[in-house]
Amino acid sequence: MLNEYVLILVSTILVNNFVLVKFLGLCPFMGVSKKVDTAIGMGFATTFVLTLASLSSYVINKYILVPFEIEYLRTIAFIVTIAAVVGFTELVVNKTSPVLRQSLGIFLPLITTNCAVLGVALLNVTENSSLLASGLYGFGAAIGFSFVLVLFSALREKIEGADVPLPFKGAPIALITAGMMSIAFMGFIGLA
Amino acid sequence: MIEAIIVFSIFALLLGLVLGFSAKKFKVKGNPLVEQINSILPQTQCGQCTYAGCKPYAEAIAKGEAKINQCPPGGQEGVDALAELLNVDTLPLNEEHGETKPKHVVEIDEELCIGCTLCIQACPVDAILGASKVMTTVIASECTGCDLCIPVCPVDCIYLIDLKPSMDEYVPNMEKVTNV
Amino acid sequence: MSKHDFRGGVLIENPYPLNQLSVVEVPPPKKAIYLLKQREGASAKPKVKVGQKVKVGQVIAVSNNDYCVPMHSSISGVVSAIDDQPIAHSSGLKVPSISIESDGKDDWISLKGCGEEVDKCTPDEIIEKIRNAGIVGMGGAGFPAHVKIKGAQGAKTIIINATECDPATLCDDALMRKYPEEIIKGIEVLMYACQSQKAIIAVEEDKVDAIIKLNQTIKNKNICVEAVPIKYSTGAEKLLIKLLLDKVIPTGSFASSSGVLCQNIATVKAIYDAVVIGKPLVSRIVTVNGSALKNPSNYEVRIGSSFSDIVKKSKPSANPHEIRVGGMMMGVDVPDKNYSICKITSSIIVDEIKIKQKESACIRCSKCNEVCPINLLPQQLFWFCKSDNTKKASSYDLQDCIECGCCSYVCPSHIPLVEYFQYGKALVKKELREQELAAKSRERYEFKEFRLDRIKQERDKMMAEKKAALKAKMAKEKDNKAKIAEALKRVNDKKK
Amino acid sequence: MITGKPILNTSNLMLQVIYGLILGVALQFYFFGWGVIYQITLALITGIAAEIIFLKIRKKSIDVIKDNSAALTAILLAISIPSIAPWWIVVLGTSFAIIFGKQLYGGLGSNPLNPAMLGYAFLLISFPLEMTRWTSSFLSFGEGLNVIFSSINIDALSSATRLEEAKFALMEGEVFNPIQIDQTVWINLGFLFGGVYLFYKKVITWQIPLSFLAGIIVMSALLMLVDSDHAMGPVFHLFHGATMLGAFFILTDPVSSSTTPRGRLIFGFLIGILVIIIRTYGSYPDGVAFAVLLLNIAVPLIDYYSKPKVFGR
Repeated sequence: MLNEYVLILVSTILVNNFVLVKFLGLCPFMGVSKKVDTAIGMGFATTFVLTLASLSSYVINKYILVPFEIEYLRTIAFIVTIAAVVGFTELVVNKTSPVLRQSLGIFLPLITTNCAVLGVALLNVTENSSLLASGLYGFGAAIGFSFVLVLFSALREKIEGADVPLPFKGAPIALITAGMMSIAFMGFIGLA
Repeated sequence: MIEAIIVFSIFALLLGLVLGFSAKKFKVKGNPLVEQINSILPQTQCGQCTYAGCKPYAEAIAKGEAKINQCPPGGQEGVDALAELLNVDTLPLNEEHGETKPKHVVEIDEELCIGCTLCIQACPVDAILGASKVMTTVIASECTGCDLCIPVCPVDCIYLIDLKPSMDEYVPNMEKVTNV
Repeated sequence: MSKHDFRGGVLIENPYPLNQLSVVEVPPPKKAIYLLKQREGASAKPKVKVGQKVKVGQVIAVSNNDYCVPMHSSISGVVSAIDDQPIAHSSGLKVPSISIESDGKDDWISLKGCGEEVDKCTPDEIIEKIRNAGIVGMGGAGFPAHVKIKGAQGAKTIIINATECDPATLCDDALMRKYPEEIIKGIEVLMYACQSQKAIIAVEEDKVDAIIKLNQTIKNKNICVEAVPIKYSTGAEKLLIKLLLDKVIPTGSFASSSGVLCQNIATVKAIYDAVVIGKPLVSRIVTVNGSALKNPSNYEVRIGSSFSDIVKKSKPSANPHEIRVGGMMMGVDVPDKNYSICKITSSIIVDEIKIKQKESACIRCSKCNEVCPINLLPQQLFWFCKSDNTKKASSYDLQDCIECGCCSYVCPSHIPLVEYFQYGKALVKKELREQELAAKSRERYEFKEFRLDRIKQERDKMMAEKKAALKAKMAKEKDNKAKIAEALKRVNDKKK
Repeated sequence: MITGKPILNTSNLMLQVIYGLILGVALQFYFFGWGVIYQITLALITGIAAEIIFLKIRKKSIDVIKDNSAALTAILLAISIPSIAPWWIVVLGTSFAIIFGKQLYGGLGSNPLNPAMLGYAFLLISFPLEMTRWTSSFLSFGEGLNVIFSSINIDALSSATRLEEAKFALMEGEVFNPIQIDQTVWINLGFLFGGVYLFYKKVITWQIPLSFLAGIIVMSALLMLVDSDHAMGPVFHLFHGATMLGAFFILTDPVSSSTTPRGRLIFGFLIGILVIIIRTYGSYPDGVAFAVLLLNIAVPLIDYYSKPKVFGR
């Protein structure tokens, strides 16, 4: 049993990393990775949202959608839930850390449309996992996202000082670097 | 069908209630953004941005009314810093608002000054001393180089003085440093 | 000794050994130029006018600022100009100066010192004398000696720094050989002025003659000579304190706060002159050295003499030269010899022009980190200074760099690391300055807004009051008018 | 403390690393024949040509070619790939390594990832078949040419590496003797010797190789204890695969490795652990390349959080 949960975490964080292997959530990955501090903040916000969203979507699926046989509204229901969770997070961040809100900028509300969040919620349902497993799945995916986001932002801070050829400056070299990180993460294939 | 609509409406209503409640609970007063923007602006108070000073400009940026590239004294570096703070793409400095001039102060030719005090009123930082019909003078260390006093002077006795480079403020030239 | 050794540092052999170690005394020059600003900070204001006659030792410039000491004429003659002259500083800028043409007489002002019995003066009087003699740290930093001494009252230990701090500079060695008595007496004066019990003279272990001479001279059992290893950057104050006393002076605080006073040995000699004889600082020993010289030597020269005159005495070759002032490690390259000797000019190095090794990419081999006595990461600092990332550079403690140059010396890629760090530090300073200025203008702007607002409010209030008064008056008048009308009506009615 | 002016300069440093490789390469040649030499030659030509072309396009001085870093990258890549891989493999890999791994970031000193390992991982992912066909027999001058330049059937020549053999054997539950001196062991010893030379020449510091080997020993010993069905033991791991080449020549690439003394210990140790995990449970036979790349990514963070204590702070 415990083994299974560990496996879920290893799988979501490293082997099937949402950003580098499944290519989900690339928008905030590119957008909020200019500075380590911001990336850490975004990591926390996303972890919070993802865990909460996957838990609540599990509850909504099991206790509202299935009993009333309205599974065909699943996507809409999940999006509404996620939007609410993000709205809630935004309010909390506003209150607790205005600096973080500022540095996250538009990307905080944009977690709503982070495909990783909806992806996790939908995948959970199709895999028919338990409440704990879906929570862990969401949590692991978020940790994996935050982990590579922070690593990537530290790399980008360094690359900023490099003499990159002009056509590759900024986003292009960042994308290339992300691709190389993907190559490195291929090494985990087969682990879980 | 009806059932679905009802269930969904209740569901949405519940979420709305939660959000509304937390919006009340986590309410923030004021806009901390203005402070942050204002701290990047150079505080010359020159009004070249078309606002009455740095703070009004900061407020305008925060509201999204003004662009970030309207501050010539801050230079391109200032625009870049604003872009970074606001997490938007940087813009080239808008030349319509003027060019970035080297650091300078003004000086009043005390022989010509007629003591009209117009410049005193124009100075945004109270850096000009004097009274009606007596000689007027600029406190150089307080002058921001906004040049607002120059157009109001009726006898054109205010001049720009370039600040002399000093040993204390010397920044080596990067091209001199690198040896490639 | 070396059990307290600090980490890092490099062992550098002096590339230009001197043929002779005695000091060559140079007669007063024909013309001397005195730079009124010899370090960052305030500059002294001239106290003489063009055409005025001055004697040797006469005060020619003063300042109200306690961090700025007076300047004395080192020759007798006539003030010929007060203008800006270049200073041997990396900026290549000019600073205010006074030029004096000699009358060839070397006429001194009358000197009045405390004599050998120093305890006739109070410590405060001694400190005042040191200030009035214009004494600054002569090792290279030029920090006013009296400020340091005042801050170190009751210091447990006084360290006399005779470690040269540079492989090619030998002026302290020469000084110790020539003036051992004066130095020891100067140390006693310093100990008295600070009320300290102990003094250590730190001399590099290869200066055997100097150590013997000093030991022969010392009669006071509270003064001792310590031979320190000949490792470069030992001369840096905080590192020397670590080496001798095993004390680490925290970043941002002075040695005096840990009960230690550190003074350069040439400064001590100057203190002797000032206090015992009453002679202000008008001369110093300068090492003139380098591969282009036939006869490199130590010269005792008057402050304000020109570089080229002194270099000429060492018989330079006819080729164009590279000139470096202030030591081969921490000095600055200057374009020519048109400078004058400052109080802090310890050495002039004149080299044949070498092909400078081109800088190649930093491969982060971390050789620089291995030799950094402060344990910084020069490879990281370089990366961030180069890309103007002051925030990141500061997070790697750029401000702690003492610019000793060990990193540049060992860099296999020949990167002038220290120059990058000086650049980075200057940028940080500039940013701070701009922030300060902005904060000040902002405050004044906000005050003006507040003031205008207050005036407006007051005026509004006044206007309102006036209006009210007027209204009341008008109402009264109306009332009166009505009364008059009523009276008239009554009269008219009566008439009817 | 350094005595006198150090004689090393950057290009000399790189050259020393190349010298250090000689013994290991000679052993590879002794066992696998001319293929090794062809691969190195091809890689050198491609690598230097790619660098020159890129610099020409950027209108930069091609003097930097003299720093020998492109040559070193090319050689490291060439000796990592199978000596019987077709010619286009090494050409593709080297140009990818030089252009994407190094030049796009602005050349030597700016690349966040180890270019040689990037090229290797790129090849392994894209061409797994060609990249895992090793030979165990000596190829003569002509045979080598034939194998590399014409697409003849080379199945007869190829054989699995000991790492792969071990994995299969353990999977099938067969008996596998981990202590057996074969070609790979000799080659690893060759690189170990070269590493000692580099250490003697002060080209590399002790932290990375030692902590890496420690990581390998600790992790493989741990796996022996908890999961003996899959584990092969420390001795086997130390002398098989690219362990020694990695320890002294790949991990120690100063540009992409951690630069602080403490950071280097963390860097090496974590790579050691990852290598064992990937070798034991992963899909790829050896994990050095991936582990190095993964830790390269983490270097900026490691460096920042492992700053040495500054004097006076």
